[in-house]
Amino acid sequence: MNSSLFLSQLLNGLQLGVLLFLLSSGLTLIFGIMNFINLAHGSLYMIGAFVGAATYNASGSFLFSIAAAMASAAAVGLIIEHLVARPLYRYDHLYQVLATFGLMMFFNELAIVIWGNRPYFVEIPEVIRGSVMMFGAEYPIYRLLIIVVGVLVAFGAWFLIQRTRFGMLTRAGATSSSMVGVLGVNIDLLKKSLFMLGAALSGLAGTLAGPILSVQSGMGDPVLILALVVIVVGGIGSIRGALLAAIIIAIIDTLGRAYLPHLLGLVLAPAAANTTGTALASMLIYILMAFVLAFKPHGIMSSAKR
Amino acid sequence: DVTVGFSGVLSGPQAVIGQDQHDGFMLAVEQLGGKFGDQKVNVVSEDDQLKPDVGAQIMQKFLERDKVDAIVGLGFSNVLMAELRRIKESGVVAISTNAGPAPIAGKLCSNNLFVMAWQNDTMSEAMGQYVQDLGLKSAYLMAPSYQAGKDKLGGFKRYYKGTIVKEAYTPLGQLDYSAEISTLQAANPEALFVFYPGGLGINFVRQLGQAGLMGKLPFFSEGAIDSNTLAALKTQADGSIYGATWAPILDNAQNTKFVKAFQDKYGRTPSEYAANAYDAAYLLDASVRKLKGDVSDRKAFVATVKEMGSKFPTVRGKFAFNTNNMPIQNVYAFKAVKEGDGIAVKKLATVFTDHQDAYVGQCKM
Amino acid sequence: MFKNKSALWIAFLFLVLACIPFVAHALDEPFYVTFFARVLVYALAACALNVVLGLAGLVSFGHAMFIGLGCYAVGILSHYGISSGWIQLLATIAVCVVVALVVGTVCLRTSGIGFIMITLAFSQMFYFLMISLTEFGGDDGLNIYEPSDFGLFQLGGSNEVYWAAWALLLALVVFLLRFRNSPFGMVLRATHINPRRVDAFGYSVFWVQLAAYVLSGVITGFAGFLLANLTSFASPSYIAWHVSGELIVMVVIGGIGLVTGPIIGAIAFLLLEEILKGWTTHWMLVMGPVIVLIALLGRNQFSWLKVYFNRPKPALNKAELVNERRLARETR
Amino acid sequence: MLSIQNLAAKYGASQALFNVDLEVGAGQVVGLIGRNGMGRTTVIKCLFGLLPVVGGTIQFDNQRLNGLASYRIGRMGISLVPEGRQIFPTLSVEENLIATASRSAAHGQWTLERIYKFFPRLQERRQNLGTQLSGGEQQMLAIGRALMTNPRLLVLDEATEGLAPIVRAEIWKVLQELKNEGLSMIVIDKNTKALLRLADYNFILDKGVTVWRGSSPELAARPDLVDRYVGV
Amino acid sequence: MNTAMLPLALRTQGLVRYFGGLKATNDVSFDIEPGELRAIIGPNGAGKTTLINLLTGELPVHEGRIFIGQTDVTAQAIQQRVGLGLLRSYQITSVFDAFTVFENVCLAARRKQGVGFAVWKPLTAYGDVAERARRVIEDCHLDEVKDVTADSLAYGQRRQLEIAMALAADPRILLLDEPMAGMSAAEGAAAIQMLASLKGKYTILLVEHDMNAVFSLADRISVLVYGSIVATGTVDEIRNHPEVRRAYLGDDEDA
Ligand SMILES: Nc1ncnc2c1ncn2[C@@H]1O[C@H](COP(=O)(O)OP(=O)(O)OP(=O)(O)O)[C@@H](O)[C@H]1O
Ligand SMILES: Nc1ncnc2c1ncn2[C@@H]1O[C@H](COP(=O)(O)OP(=O)(O)OP(=O)(O)O)[C@@H](O)[C@H]1O
Ligand SMILES: CC(C)C[C@H](N)C(=O)O
Ligand SMILES: [Mg+2]
Ligand SMILES: [Mg+2]
Repeated sequence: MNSSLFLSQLLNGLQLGVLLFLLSSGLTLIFGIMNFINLAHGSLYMIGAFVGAATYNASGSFLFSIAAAMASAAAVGLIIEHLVARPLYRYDHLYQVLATFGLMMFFNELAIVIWGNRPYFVEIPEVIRGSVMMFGAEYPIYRLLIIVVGVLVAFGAWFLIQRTRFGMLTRAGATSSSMVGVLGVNIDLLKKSLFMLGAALSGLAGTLAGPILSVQSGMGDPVLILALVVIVVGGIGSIRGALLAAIIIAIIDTLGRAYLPHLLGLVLAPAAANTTGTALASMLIYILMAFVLAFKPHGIMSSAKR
Repeated sequence: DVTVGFSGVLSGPQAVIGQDQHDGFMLAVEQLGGKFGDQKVNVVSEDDQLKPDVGAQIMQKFLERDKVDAIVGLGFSNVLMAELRRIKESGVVAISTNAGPAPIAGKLCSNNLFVMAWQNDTMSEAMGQYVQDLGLKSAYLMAPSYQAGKDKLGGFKRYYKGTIVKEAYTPLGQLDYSAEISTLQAANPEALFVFYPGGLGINFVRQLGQAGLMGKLPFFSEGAIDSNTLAALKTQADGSIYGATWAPILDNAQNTKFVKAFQDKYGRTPSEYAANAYDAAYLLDASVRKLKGDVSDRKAFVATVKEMGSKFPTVRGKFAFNTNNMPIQNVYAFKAVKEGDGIAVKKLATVFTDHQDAYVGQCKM
Repeated sequence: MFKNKSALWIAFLFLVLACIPFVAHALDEPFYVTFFARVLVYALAACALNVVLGLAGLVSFGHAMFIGLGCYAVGILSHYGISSGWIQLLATIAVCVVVALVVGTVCLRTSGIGFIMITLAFSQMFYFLMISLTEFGGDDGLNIYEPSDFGLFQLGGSNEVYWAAWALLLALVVFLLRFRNSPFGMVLRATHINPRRVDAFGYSVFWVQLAAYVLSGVITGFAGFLLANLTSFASPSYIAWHVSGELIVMVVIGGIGLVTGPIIGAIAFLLLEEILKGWTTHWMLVMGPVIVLIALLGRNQFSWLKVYFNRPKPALNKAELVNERRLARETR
Repeated sequence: MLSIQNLAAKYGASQALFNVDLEVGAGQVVGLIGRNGMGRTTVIKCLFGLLPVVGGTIQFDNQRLNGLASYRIGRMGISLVPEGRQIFPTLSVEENLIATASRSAAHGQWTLERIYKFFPRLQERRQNLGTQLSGGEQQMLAIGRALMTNPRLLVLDEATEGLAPIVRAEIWKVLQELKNEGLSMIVIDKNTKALLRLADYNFILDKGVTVWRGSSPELAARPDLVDRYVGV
Repeated sequence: MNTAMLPLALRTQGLVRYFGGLKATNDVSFDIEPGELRAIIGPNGAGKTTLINLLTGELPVHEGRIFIGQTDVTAQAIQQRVGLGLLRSYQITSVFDAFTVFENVCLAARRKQGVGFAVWKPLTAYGDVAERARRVIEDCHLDEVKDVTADSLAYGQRRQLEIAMALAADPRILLLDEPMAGMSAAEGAAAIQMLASLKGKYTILLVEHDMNAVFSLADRISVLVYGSIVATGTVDEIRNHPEVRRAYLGDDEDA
């Protein structure tokens, strides 16, 4: 394994990490901050992807498609918040899991009804197509764009939650809703807006993922699980934690996939090494999560010290 | 009357495949005036949700409740495997129009289960042969790390004699292939062969293209390119070569009729899965005619189906059942090529004529 | 024991269930036996899940793992030609106990969402493991040729499985009915309400919960054992996270408080699924909202989940406890 | 300013309040007296719209509060130091104080500095999370938080609970100051003596009914009442 | 087992506990005789609750040692200490909200036998447990809410339940963290009487800001300031201790 390859693998890990964070960002707000487990996150992401794809193919304007996607995701988010989330905030996670599990089923099928069950065509806009040389390997410009957006979102979200009064109030509202109300703050409105923001971010992630990933019904499910892993490992309520976790997970996962079979090869027979290697690779992030939670039950950055 | 049970995945992300099979089959039934021979056909459709236990339950339902005379569709390999025992015991004619896992072609073959599609390795074998014929010295193989994936790469290696640079198995449900693609670039092989069905295929092809490898590195695939994924990939698929037993462009009367009718009715290009199911209907029709409409004797029905396998009008031009009830058919190499801003499929070569699968020897009936 | 209402209701429920096979055969619809056999198997699993979920409030999002363990205990043994039901049963118990002990020990270090996710993590690991084990068919699954053979009887067909499930379920329900209010059960429930106080009385939250988790795991394993025989097949897709999710759905549909809730839940869920499927291929379009409704209606079941203004709400106590536990650990 | 007339309230089936009257004039301090479980906190809950009112009316500045969302009530300038503290566990001490502080600097005499000057202990712990505070520190925080909203009517439900005597004394002093500044208050406290010294007017609650109302001197003159409804 | 066992001595040597930078407990050593009622007073945040958490084992000590009777329990887990009869009540009320008062107390009364694998007979059907529970419930004036679930009790009633549970668990050493907090004068007085009746039966460590209670109950008083004990003595000694007056009591007697 040569060093430049290793470097480019690190870069891959990094960008996957940022992508992961982007995919999780919506959930980080809704679940991490408001402490509402939203399994429908994947659906919002999917909606974003479809709307984005459709509008882009129709209008040809990338920015417009992004706006449209975020708007529609936010709109759906608002509906979900009003009909499902709001009545369940104060209740056990169990019911939130349940309700949003149902939503997930619903939206996946709805997508089939609306957009059919065939994958969708999405093109990367002219301007950001093509790739550059990095560490002796072609590197898609689009990926670099994603990294930029991801970092921006991370910083924006962190600032909003930790540095603004809006953030404080939403955090307070997550644990003591009625008390915040008594002190003269319209907590319902606050929660609604944060929920919509989270939804919009999921939508954004969906649109951006469109050109790299297959846009079709159910595309959200694997993303959902990944996002949950990221947030829990990062430490619920901590955005920096989520970003950190996303990157760590991604790098370990990437390097694992790239080198595990290789490394095992040193101790095992090649064939065995390859199979066990890939078997392990596919379990890696879950092993990682189990490890982290076992030793730091509240994630690498528990919200206590953000 | 003839009662046919159709079982496939009709909900969830993979519904694409089940839907195609269903549409293909129903189209044929419709063309046949709702009759096999002189017998009215009623079709019972079930959604196996891609769950083996549901699949098994559906078989029970078909046999005990709907008392079907024949079963078509039969979902993905894993579902089919779960349905296997009941099918075997029942002795009812069963025709798989999607999966042909190795065990069914070999040790577990049963005389009443016919595979109308392909043995799962077939197309990969063809690709292996084709890459071999092109005289490319080294190949790099990739597939998701699950049974089908391993079978497919096995198939490729069965016919490709050059050096295998690497067999990379990627975790199922992995979203991002940049790590693999970097390793691939570093390895710099003469050919790349992958098996990535459905959505996985789309992800991979897109990312390969964005890494700037499309067109630079000869790209051979299976599962990744079919009428459905092409609709999603369009020009992004330009230049990819894939193996298949059928394509809309195959030139024979039955196929032209099929493709046209399908496009008229459903407004999209049919896929292999649709074609297989369409064939299945015509096969049943031919068999029922032969039996003068009397399908009460299952043994006879089975025997007839097997016999008619080589005699019914197929969209593949030529078809027959092997001793293990697997297809004997031609396998082609196709290429997706840019046409304007659309994409078209070109036939490169007939890699195998009357191809047989590798497991036929293991099958005792 | 037939004194109270719930006991009567249970007797009624199981009588009805006992009639199903006869009715089915009378109507010459033996398929329904297969269907309800599957229902009862999931009911068994759901009831088992309810031991940790309902009593201890431990939301295990990975219980499908134990179904898988049961299935593969049968599958793998018969793969090597061992079809003795007793041995397979023993294996199931052994495996489930060991796995539950290990997994439980790790998972119970966390609480709340942490627990949900880490249980999920473990079942996912097992899922991917089975997928990549070609020896046992990988994701194509493993066929089981001879049914489990218990000497006097075989779990050959749907009927046998049905009755086995029925009996196990009855036993479990009767047991749980007593268990809930027994010292063990009370302490177990208490661990959900206020673990810190339970510890302060010298009961060990950890051990009580672990014991419950193991118990639950083993029983779920039985369900897997039966499922393997019912479908004569073992497959990774039995372990997929959706299955764990559906188990939770079943539990909640029926009502977490009730011992028989999960049974009703399983029946309702699978029956609804079956009916809707017959009605439209887009059945999930209806199923989804139904589940949402159930969640919205079911939410009030735990009185202690209600948050009273002038009561330090559980979440707050937990936060405090959690934070102290963390400190305790970090400063060790 | 505030007027509650024959108020009735239920917790599910069980009725906690039957007929409660309460009046607070501008600049007035009112003591709400009664034993445990007599319904004092419940009255407060109704006032802040946290418990549906099943009977009677609540008026603030001649505006009906019944059925208003609690945040609207809060914005009218009524603030609360709740029983059981109810501080925000996941916020730092400082955030607890500023999160809900009133934006209108109109009558903003209460600032971070002033709170810290008053509870130095809080300044020392300002970066800690709410849950990491000692019981008493939490109590101080709850008071500070309420003051930071610069209310016109301040409601204190057992505000001195769990505080060191010296701090308690301090708090009584502050309340006195506040009173002098013209802030209206409803005070619930077990220390009747101190309460009487502060309050102008008192209402005694027994089993959800206002059984007596009168000025502090009047009440001081009736030890039998205190004995009967509060205990030694 | 219905008769409480003999009280035990409680002794500590140089206890230290940090929270990050903060030294919440600073070299605390005291020696409580069997049957003594020792009050610990001190400003808010002085480390009283922390001290109790250290004694019960809910927080690990960083330095120093703890003795119950003759046994060094510093390294022991909560369960073992409870096994020796060390019970506590909480400052932040923590009862089992979903259970009735009776069930709550039964759960406590059962602690000696533990749960073992008692999975069949209902908890409340164990004669001795129920018996003991009833007695304690009477002592704590909770009879009329006996079958009410804890979450629908008024705050003061919850405080009483809090103590009842500690008593029901048949302690030999009782750690009471502000038992009077939230009780109105009447209940407070009642509670004081009750505790007085307990004096001598158990070794009691009482943390309380209610000076009536402290001065009328304590045998001796220790004053904790910034984590360290600044004074220990009889009621009168402490009451007139200038240091203590300044740092804690203030002059306003009845505040
Ligand atoms: N959440 C609740 N659900 C049911 N009943 C309740 C609830 N809260 C209080 N109660 C009942 O209502 C009555 C009044 O309770 P409240 O808390 O108002 O008393 P209080 O005067 O504040 O006493 P304390 O000094 O103990 O706080 C009590 O008898 C109590 O049992
Ligand atoms: N988990 C924690 N993390 C950080 N600091 C803590 C934690 N728990 C307590 N402290 C700090 O330790 C100090 C002592 O807390 P403790 O609760 O023992 O005070 P206390 O003597 O009980 O005060 P009070 O009389 O108000 O209850 C306080 O300053 C508190 O802020
Ligand atoms: C999509 C197809 C590649 C599925 C394959 N025939 C299988 O059943 O595994
Ligand atoms: Mg009160
Ligand atoms: Mg304290």
